[in-house]
Amino acid sequence: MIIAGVAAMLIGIAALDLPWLIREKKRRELIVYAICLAAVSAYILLYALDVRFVTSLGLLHRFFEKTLGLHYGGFT
Amino acid sequence: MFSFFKKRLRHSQIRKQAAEASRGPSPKPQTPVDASLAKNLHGIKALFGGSEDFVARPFLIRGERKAAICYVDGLVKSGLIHEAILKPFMIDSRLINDMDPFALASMEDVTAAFLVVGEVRAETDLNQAAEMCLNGDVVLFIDKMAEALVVNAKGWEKRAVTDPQTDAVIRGPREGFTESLRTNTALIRRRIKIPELRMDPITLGVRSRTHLCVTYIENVANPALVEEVKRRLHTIDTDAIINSGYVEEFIEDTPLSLFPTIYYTEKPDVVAGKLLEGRVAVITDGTPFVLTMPFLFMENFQSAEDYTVRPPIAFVLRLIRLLSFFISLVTPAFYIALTKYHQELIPTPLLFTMAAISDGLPFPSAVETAIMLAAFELIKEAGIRLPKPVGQAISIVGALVMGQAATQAGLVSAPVVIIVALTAVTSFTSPTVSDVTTILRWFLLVLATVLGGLGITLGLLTILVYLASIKSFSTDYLAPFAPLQTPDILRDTLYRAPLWSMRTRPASLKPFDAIRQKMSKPNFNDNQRPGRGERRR
Amino acid sequence: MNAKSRISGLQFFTVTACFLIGTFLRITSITSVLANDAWVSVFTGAVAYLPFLAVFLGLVKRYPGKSLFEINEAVFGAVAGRILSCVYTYFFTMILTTTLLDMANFIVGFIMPGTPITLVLAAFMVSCVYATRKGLEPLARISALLASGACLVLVVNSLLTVANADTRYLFPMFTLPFLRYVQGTHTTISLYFGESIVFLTLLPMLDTKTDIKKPMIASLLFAVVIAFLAVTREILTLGPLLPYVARPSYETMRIIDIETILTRIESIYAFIMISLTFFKACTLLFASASGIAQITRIESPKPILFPFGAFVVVFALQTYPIVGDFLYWSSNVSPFIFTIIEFILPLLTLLAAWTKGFIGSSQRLHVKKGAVRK
Amino acid sequence: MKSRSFTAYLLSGILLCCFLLTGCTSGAQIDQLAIVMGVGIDKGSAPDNYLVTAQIARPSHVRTANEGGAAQGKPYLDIQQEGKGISMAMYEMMRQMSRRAYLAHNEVIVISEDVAAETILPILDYFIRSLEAKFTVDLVIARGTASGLLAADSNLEQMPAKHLQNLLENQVKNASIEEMPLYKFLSDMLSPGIAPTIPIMELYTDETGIQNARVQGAAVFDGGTLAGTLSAEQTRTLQLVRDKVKSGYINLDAFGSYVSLDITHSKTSVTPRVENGRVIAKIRIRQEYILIDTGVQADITTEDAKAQLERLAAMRLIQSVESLLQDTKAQGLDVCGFGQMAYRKYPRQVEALLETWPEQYKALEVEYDVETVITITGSILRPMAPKGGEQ
Repeated sequence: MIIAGVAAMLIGIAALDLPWLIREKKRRELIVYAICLAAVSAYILLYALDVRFVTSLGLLHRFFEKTLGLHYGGFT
Repeated sequence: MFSFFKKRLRHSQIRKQAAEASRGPSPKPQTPVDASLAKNLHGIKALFGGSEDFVARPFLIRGERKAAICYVDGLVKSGLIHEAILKPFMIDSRLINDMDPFALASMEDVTAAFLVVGEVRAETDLNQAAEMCLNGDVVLFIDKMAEALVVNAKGWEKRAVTDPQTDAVIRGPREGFTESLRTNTALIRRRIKIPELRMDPITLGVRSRTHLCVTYIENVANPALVEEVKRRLHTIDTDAIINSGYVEEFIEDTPLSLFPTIYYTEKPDVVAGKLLEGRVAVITDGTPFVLTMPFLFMENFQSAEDYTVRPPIAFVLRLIRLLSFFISLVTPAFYIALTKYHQELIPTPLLFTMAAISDGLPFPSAVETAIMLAAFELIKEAGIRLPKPVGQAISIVGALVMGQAATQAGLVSAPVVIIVALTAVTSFTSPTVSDVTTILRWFLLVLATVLGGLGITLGLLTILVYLASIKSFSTDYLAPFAPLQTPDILRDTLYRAPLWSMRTRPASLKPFDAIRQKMSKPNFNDNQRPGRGERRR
Repeated sequence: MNAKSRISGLQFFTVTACFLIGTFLRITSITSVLANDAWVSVFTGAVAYLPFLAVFLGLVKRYPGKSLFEINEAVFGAVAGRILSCVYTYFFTMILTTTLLDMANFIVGFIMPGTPITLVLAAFMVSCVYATRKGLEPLARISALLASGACLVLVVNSLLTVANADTRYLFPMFTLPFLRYVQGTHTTISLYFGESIVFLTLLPMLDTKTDIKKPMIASLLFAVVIAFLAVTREILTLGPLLPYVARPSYETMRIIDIETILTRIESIYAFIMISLTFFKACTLLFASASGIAQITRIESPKPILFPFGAFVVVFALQTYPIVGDFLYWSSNVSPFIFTIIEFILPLLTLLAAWTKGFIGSSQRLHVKKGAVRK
Repeated sequence: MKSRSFTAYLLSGILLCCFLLTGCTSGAQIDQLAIVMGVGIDKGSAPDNYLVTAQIARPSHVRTANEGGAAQGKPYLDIQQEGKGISMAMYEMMRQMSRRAYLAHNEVIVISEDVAAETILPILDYFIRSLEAKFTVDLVIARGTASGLLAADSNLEQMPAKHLQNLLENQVKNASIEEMPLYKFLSDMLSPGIAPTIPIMELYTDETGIQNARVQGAAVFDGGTLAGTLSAEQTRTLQLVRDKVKSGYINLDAFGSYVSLDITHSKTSVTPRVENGRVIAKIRIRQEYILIDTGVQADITTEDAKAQLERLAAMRLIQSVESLLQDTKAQGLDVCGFGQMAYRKYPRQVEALLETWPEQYKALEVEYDVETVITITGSILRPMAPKGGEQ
């Protein structure tokens, strides 16, 4: 629940710049805006439904460790 | 949701047009001074509409030529009018036998022969003449002469130069500015006796016509800075400038910011010091507070006394002021963070006392501190606003009630009262910053309640970044520290270097002429070693 | 962000120094690998970083005053350049996420157990975005304050712990298997020194032709000294406990026990660390935002900062919910990822730039030859 | 853009604050904490069970500086709970308390002898992992039950836990014991070639019938289990070898009566070396004394008398170190850490020896180089003797 609340707040603050962007008709910023907000809401949705999925960093980690075998022996 | 934005956009446009339409009274058309005296008098009386203190006195020059003087009673030195204007025209002109009043063709002959007054100026426009009356001048009309003569006879009741209330000083000059512009400029002139000290006049306020004076030292202050100040002053197009606070708000860099970027002071020696450092001052007629700009964050903690007291003590005084600013900002928040999140920081015996006390307390420490802080603000405001005797009583009663009764009644715990008292005392050390801390304190309080130590750190970092981003007249607000001009840090911020070592002016103000003095360490007592002595001279 | 905000050479030094101190004071992966020889890896790391530095300075000399993304496009043309910039931006976001996660786990794990991690990340991100929206110049200005504050704290802490220090813990030296020293050096190069690739994105903010060679090397040396001081302090106080402790710089603070007042002051030390992480996060946020701005051709990255911040917070929460995986990743797998991006890609860019330069100059030579012959 | 950004900050500030107010955070008011001052650990009934005694301070009963008097009754409260492992015991204990047990101000951990006989590692493991516990908490081994020791009421301090801690600190000041905080014990235990020691305390009933506590030598550990004990005298010599002696005194029988020398300066340095597969340690001790008290009437400030006293003092030092070594060699416990010192100096050669260090320690050879100097004989030059004395 907390994560949804906090993310909603972050989007709320992000929306503050919208009126200015719309008035200045900054096409590209609005696209970037949309992508970011879409990604955030997607994450929240999945988190709310507690669907565990692997993010890009996780993929990179698995790729480097399993396929390339490039890792130290985990001395810690 | 989208319509809401659209409505907001349209609304702001409408408001803008409305502001354009109802512009204030446009300046009156030019009405030339007429040759006939009667018409002139009628015209000027119409302007003043029969207000009781406007005097128009007709008289005869040498008993033959008609003339009249107009002035506002109370603004002029009546003695001067009788001696210097009326007497020569009416009496002395009779003694000169071959004097023909009608031979005076223009005001030049009048000023050349008759008037003994110092400052005179010819004037051709009636409205302008009327305005001169309001400034305390006397306007002379002579029949069959198409111009008026404005004679400077200013002299109204002025407050004497008294001991200033704010930033009192134990050792240092006791003179404070007064409401009259001329006295203030005189006070500064007496401290900087060089012609390069410029006093450029500006009149602002469509209805108040207040006189302002931009003061700077020609080859010291940065010309760009002077230009910038004048440009900003000219942009002011408002109804009235009652006191320097108005000017400050109109021309400061960050209108909505908590931190002041323009300094105001009542002491001429402080203004003189700042002018010599390369700053610009604006003196407003009608207020004893002179504005100096640009103003940096460190100046909050500098006071006039630092330059008269010996350097090490000055360092201690400044350290106390800086620390007390920080303490009054952070203590309430830190107390809450300590009791709520980081109990292990409290030494054990203190923890027992606090635990013992806070057993029967109704409020959690956060709410408790908030209540006490609000109460303290209440009492402080009441203490200031009431006249002197009643004010004292209020603050004493307030302190007693807040302190003793609340603790004994078990409403509030003793540590909270101590913390609030500490915050109160430390917030008064530097006046210009005390109002800033009252607001920021609440901001940090909330953050501390929610996030504890982390909240305070983030709050302080945000404030630091905000301070670093402000500019006061294109000089960085945290000048010697943030952009790291190290020679300045050692000289005049925390540690006030001895006066003989301050060779250059602060670099952050980009002064025109940076060299302040060429002195070196005065050593007068090792003259018995001639070799060293000679070489130095 | 606006064009006229300029940073002077000295400020560049303080920015880089502050960034590097923020990174170096949290050397956990080295101490867990090389127990009491960790200080060696600081020096071997510094020496091994020199080729990195040469590539870095070579790129700067060839394209002065240009940011990393502009260099990519200058060398590889619009499309390929932008793809490379995408990789770099992703890399910067990755460092940003790992720093935030590292800090958040530290706070939630050590100082304020029980606070939900989202709260910490969100509050941190809001203040970071606020600071970055103000542009990089205010940050550059306060970097001097933060850096000197950090050094002061480090010195004071070292003095406090000197009472419990025991020089005999330094011995026996060099008794660990050689592979561990390789891992130590590799981690130092990639995780700590290599992160200075971020400074390539700050170059357009610099005054026109200020030479950045001197401040860059000065700040690296400064960081090495600070790192050495921090690591030796930890070795001297913790001794054999060092490899078993999760956060050595934090644990050394817990050993201070002077009278009854100066005990348990480690949370104050932690907050100083947080302000350094704040500075580092702002710089990284600025770097990745200007990367996105460069790729999508918007003039100033200011408006997209808030949504991007929100994205990073959620991304951080999602990648490593379990602290254990994160610690394992950061000490064992990340060195390889970082080295590739920090060393091999810039090397390729430099080589490409040289070959382009070579072809270019050979044509000019050709023409000249041609002219001479005619 | 300018005005727009200000409203953005304001709103973000307010949003942040009002939203976060609802967040449940880890804050706990002071009156929701049970401040644990001391922890005692005894053997539980079943194996692997521990009987944990937590001494909790009752703030309102503690006599503090503020003028309100402390309520009647003991300022502390002992709560006992048995459980499988420390955490279970603590968890059970919390179920019966109105407040959360707060370990941050815990001064001392008392472990009973029979628990130490098995192993104390699981106990220390709990305390070092816990984030609240102090890293520098002192360890004490109780002869008999730990809860008994914690209940020993003291005349000077308000709480037994505080009393035990101050007692320890006082002993350290006159160099008769070494305070063993948690982190030092673990680092000694982890490094090969040294057997860490923890002070032992025991209860005794003094003449007025009150149960009081006193320090009685030290317990020697071999990797977490109790392996042997040292007497009070031996622990003082151990301090000497570990160069921890700041002050102290030596009592010699010379010239027919006693002579007491006060140690003003003491420096010990141990230099191990390896010869044909065996470790030889060279102990160099340099001490300076002041003659503070003597029963001898004769003038003992003459040169040869002083030389004789110095020789006696040197002999006493060597004997004490020898007796310490004989005892510890019998049990094969390298208390002074010669193995560690040797390993640090010559890691290659000594590494092999360390595997079987208890046996190697038995074959350890020690050379002495003791230098004792009597500087002055207090404020008077010659002992005052009545007129006609036989000077």
